[in-house]
Amino acid sequence: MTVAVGAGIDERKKRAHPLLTLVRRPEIGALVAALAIFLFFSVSTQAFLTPAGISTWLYSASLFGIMAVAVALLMIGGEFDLSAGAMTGTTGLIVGVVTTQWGLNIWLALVLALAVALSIGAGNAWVVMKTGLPSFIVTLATFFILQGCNLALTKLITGSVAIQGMGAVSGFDQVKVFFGSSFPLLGMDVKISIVWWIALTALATWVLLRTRPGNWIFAVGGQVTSSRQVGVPVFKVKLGLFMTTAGAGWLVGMLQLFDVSTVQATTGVGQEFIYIICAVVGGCLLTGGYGSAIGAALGALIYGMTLQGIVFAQWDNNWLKAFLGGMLLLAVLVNLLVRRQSGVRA
Amino acid sequence: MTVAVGAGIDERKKRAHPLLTLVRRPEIGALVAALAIFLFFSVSTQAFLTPAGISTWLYSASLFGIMAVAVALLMIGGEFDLSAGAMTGTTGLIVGVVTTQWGLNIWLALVLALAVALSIGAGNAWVVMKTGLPSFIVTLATFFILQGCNLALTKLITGSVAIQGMGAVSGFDQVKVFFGSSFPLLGMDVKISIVWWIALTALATWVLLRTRPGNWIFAVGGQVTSSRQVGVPVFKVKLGLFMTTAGAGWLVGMLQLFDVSTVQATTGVGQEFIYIICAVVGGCLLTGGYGSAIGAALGALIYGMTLQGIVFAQWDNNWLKAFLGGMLLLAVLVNLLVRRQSGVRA
Amino acid sequence: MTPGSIRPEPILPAAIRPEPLLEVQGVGKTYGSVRALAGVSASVGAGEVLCVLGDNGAGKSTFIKILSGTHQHSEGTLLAFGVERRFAHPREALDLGIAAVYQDLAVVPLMPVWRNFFLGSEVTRGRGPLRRLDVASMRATTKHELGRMGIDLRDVDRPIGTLSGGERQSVAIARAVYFGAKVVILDEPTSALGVKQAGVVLSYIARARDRGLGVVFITHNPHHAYPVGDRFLLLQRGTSMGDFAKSEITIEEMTALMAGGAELEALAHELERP
Amino acid sequence: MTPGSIRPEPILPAAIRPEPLLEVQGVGKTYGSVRALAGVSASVGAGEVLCVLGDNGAGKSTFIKILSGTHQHSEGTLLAFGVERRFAHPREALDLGIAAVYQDLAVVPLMPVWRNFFLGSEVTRGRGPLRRLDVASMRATTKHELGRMGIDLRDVDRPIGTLSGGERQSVAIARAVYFGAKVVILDEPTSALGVKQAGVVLSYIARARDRGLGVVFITHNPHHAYPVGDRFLLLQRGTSMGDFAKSEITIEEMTALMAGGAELEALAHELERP
Amino acid sequence: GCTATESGADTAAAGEKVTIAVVTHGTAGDSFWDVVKSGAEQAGTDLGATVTYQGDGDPVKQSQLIEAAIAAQPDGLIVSMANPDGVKSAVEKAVAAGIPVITINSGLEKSLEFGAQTHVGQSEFIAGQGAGEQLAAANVTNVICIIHEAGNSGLEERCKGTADTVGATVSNVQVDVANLADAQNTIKSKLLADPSIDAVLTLQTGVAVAASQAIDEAKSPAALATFDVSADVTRLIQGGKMLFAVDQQPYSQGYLPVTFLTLQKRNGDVVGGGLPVYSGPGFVTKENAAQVAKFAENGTR
Ligand SMILES: Nc1ncnc2c1ncn2[C@@H]1O[C@H](COP(=O)(O)OP(=O)(O)OP(=O)(O)O)[C@@H](O)[C@H]1O
Ligand SMILES: Nc1ncnc2c1ncn2[C@@H]1O[C@H](COP(=O)(O)OP(=O)(O)OP(=O)(O)O)[C@@H](O)[C@H]1O
Ligand SMILES: [Mg+2]
Ligand SMILES: [Mg+2]
Repeated sequence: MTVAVGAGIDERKKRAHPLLTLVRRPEIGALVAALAIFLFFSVSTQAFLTPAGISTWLYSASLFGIMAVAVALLMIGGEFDLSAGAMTGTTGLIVGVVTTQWGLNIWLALVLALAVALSIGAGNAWVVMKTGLPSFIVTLATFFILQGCNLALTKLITGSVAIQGMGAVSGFDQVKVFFGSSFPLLGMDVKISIVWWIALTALATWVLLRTRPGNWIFAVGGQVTSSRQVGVPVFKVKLGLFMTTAGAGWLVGMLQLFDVSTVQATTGVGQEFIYIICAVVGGCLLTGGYGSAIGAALGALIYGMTLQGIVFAQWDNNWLKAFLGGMLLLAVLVNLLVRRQSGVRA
Repeated sequence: MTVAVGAGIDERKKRAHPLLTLVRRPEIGALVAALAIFLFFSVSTQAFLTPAGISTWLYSASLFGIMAVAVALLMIGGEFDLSAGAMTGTTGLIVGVVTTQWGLNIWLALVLALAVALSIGAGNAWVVMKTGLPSFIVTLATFFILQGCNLALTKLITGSVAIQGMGAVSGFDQVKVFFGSSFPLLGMDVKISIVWWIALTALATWVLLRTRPGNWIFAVGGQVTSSRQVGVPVFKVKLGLFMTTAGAGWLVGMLQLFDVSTVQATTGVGQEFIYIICAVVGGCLLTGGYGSAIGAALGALIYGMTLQGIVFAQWDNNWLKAFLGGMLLLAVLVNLLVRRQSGVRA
Repeated sequence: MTPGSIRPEPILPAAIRPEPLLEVQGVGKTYGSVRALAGVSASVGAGEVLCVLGDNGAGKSTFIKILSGTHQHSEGTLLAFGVERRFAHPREALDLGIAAVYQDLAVVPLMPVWRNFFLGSEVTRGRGPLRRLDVASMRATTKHELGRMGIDLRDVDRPIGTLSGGERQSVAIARAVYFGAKVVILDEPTSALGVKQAGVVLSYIARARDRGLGVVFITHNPHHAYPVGDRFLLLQRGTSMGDFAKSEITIEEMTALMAGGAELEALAHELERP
Repeated sequence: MTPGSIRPEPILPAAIRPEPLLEVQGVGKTYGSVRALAGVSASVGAGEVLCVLGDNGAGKSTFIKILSGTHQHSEGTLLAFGVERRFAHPREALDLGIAAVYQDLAVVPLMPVWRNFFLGSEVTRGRGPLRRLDVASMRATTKHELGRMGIDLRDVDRPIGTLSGGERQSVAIARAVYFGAKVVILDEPTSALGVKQAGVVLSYIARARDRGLGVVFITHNPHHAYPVGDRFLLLQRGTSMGDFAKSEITIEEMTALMAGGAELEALAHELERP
Repeated sequence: GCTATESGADTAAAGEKVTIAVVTHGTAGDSFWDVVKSGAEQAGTDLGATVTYQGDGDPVKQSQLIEAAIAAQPDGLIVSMANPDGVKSAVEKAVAAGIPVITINSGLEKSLEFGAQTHVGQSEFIAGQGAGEQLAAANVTNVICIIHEAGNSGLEERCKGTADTVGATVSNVQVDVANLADAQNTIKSKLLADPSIDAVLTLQTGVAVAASQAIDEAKSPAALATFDVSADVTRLIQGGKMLFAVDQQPYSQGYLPVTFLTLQKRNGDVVGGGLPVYSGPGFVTKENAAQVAKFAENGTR
């Protein structure tokens, strides 16, 4: 009557199809939802599947996507950053102001803006960790402060609420190669931000799944006391996450600035929730500890395709938000269904 | 060597000052923060403490406060409602459209709007509970849908983005007594919404602390599986909470409509987060299971005083948001400090 | 309907065993792709203590979660008081007088001890809109019931999350005993308890049995199970190894069955200093 | 420095007892207004097992949380390897080779079993930017270490939150034993374990002791404590009732001390059927 | 503005302390209202008056701001009325409290009825009509009007006014002004989806810049026109990438009423004689772009 430990195949486990095991990832639902939306707009509109059309929605998705991936990492780590949207404005405005008004070298300006962004991110992390206040509320305060400063300082220094004459700054075209250029591919006009997006998603996935810091991100988001007890450097992990998000804000700020060659004081306000939506649609839990970078990228793709698809479909634009809401609900429902079917938990 | 069980005063517990026990409530921090802000603006501006000034910020606080109290209940129950802001617009627009365009009796219109609001609330609850999706994302979708419908339907039916001629509807003045009137008190011109606010806060506090449903609200927000296991009707509780929030949205919609006798398609958009801010400043946990209605009311008071106080202080309105952010941070920090000092946990 | 006539292998003549309060026939449960329980039959009657024994992961908690309505069984039938049932919600089981202590205790950490004690079964006074919680009486009851278990809480208003592991477990047990009208189900209730408190729980079980309640009791400690148990259900890797009456088994046999034989002797030697 | 000369009441001559690895002198801890521990002195040396015994809420978990760096003591001193210390973070204790199993296990429910096993001490391969987790070896080690405890997991990729209580506890123990270099601290490690697994844990403790590690072991089961323990620290309501060597106390005395005297005898009668 | 008070507070009428409150429906950071604000503040500095400026697009909030302003008892109140019903009671309260009120920008029709002394500005609808006429002159057939803030009634009025006179199909496109890169993308999508579009009308200067690039990227032949002026816009006009910009001269919508109210306080002048003062419409085209450019650089056009 002794127990047969490890006696070959375990009779207590149903056999799972190998494919099923493969698809048991958090992002599988988002992938199916993205495919569904892609098919829908491909069939129902003409311009969606043309090379020009594809590059439009890819570009739209890429800007949301870069931030969404960073925000997803942060959310997996159990925190929010509501100042992420305003940060894209802040960094753009800094570069704009110091180059057009004070004639600073554009490369220096870039570094300066990055430094400011990273310090703000570090500041967020510091306040959150030292006070124990929820990051939702701390970064909301940061958001308000950034929003106010963006407006008031820009106005104070430039006399108006937008940066003018950015295109005439010397060195602008050099920098544009990295942030605002595009190259032809298969008939499409691919913006450089799409490359950034894909590269960052790949990097984030690698970090999350195959490195120690990635392991720690899941841990601090899942159970912070337990993580601390087994020796995870909680403070450093969260500091890194907030700074990553701020850094992504800088990147998107630059991509926007060098694309439209102007930036306004209100840039980025209200965008922070779109990033969170993308991350959640991509399978991140709001409570932390679960999610994926690829999922967030897919969430951004869904959002970008929907946003531009609605324009291609030429629906009455007053309904825009209603369509967006419906699509969002559909996407998360498909996501849920697929994940239930394939046995992914949470 | 037997243990002296219950031997009078417990040697293991430090004596606590009776006052300390009294102040060990979640809202104590918000109260101190509110007092600080009150004193600050009373001293630094002239108009803040005049009767006219007081009634302005009280009125401002009351509209936020009614929703904040409802949202706080929902948050204690572990859920969010991001459609709460847009709901104030939806209900106002329904009443406006059916009375000015279709000539429906104004009382019927009120009931109709309430019915619609409650069904939307029930719908939110149903989707959240049946799918297990986070309410953050479900109500975000509802928010988008409401926002889109508010705009598109209003434009479709009235041809413009605001309701005009509401004041000329027969019966308007009767209804205004309940929702848009004001009465003199100690030289102030007290708006009726302040009465609603105080009454609802008292009611919510009573329900939370002294009734069975109140107990259940804390339980479902604190640990939903445990609550289910001991027999708490989780679905009913959450349904009730979502419907309460929707009902509060209706009330605020009416208060605004009958105050200014017009309503715009964009009314309420962006307000949802202010309610959450008020609740959190008032001591609610974002993770649910902890908080108070009085705290949320105090949070709204802080927000209202700050918003109007900044106007009275005649600071440049470009800085408004920055000040707001600073005040918010200050308020939560004071809150935290006070609660730590008085030994309130969480 | 006499359930005794349906049961595949009646161990005692139906006349001697009491009518079963709760009975399962061939129940099983699958979590996603994990088969946790399969084909288990057992029953508990009034005034009987059914001990469920088994290794870690044998499916004991799964078994009692089916009885208490937390999980639905994926196969087999569950009879409560002679009627076939499929609990959709633990509330339904509670309403029939079936109360449970779960291994993870089912408490709400942030809520005060007394609110946890009465959660779902609050005492109210007054009527209509004035119906309100009877806070004073609930506080007093909580303090008293915990005191009976040898737990002397400084303050029943503390969030239950700040209690020690054993104190928390005691609250859950005291609650189930207080509210269990017909059947009490206990999942490893003594695991975190001190010697004295564990003794109190055992005496509670004996007293409940004597009052005519049915008790289902899970434990890893044969010294706890044998004195109070009437019947012993042994689970292994999700299947039943049999349902024995006390008369059919000795404590040594039971321990050996639970532990997997001779290994224990070897252990005693190993623990010695070399 | 010979800590033996500072200790107020040396129980054995300093020559016989090994140098203490961990030592506390008059430590205490207050949570807000709750005094959980006061004036406790004890020590554990290499190759010694210190058992901490006491009623529920006596302060045992608090005591070991101070040793492992989870909480800081509010009074008294803590010496680790002869040096006065005040751990700000459990990492500091871990880095000194002190590993702990907490009563609440310190696992991250949503993470796979193998990631939990290696959390904070991940194995990597490759260098520089290519430094990456050695997933295959970590999976294999996890499966192997759990197998040694008699836990045969179907799938080490399952989230640890879906394991049974005992399986989860086994993961935490296997981890502490695997990583504990000098001192292993175990808070009620056997509470949720089956007879066999509990035996394995006891043999682990004995083996760790024989390898020259210091072990701090909390349990409510005198039958678990007595065979492996060298010294017994008895806590009651937050204060120390003494620190006994095995030679100074019998298992019966110890049980009586833990349970509060004669009550146990009365209990045996009570459990009988009336 | 304090210097004047210090120098001759006792003698000169110009030294008398005047406070004027401006409450508009413009949200903070809106480029049009920012110029209005600059105008009002400059007038305050020039005349030695204290000017406070607040704005909120929601009528309930705007009413609250007006009431807060009344509580501070200013010497004059300047209000924009996008939704006249919404601020009616607040404005009437100010009038009842004896505070002279001037309405600006929109709300001309209700201005006198509510008790305001005069109205300065030009309604959005009329400005839209002006844009429509100009576009009609360019023989366009299919116009998209880019709304950068959903549900903003002022923007809706501009598009409506354009549709009223242009004699072509006008469809609205919603974009988000907080995300210009995506706005550019959306305009591009629209142009790709409907190649028959031959004119794009933007209502904000930043969006205008984005639209001009979208037209380039979509390789569309569409003409571009905008409301409001900025340095970048004048550059686009000079470069031939934009037909014209509608200039409502927002600076004067801020500057003039402050001047009027200050005069009234110091000198008893009631300007306007019950009739409105029009601030526009002006058009910036290739001919006059160079002149306007230097003012636009200062943020005053
Ligand atoms: N929610 C779940 N999802 C997947 N598998 C589960 C879940 N709950 C339990 N299991 C698995 O089912 C099996 C039986 O679990 P159960 O909790 O019933 O064991 P148990 O007998 O109570 O063990 P223990 O004595 O350790 O508490 C275990 O192998 C466990 O891993
Ligand atoms: N975080 C906390 N806040 C307040 N009080 C606490 C906290 N943690 C523990 N306590 C209290 O301190 C006392 C000692 O707790 P501790 O957990 O150390 O007991 P224990 O001896 O481990 O008990 P058990 O055997 O039940 O695990 C208990 O009375 C408990 O209620
Ligand atoms: Mg179990
Ligand atoms: Mg303990």
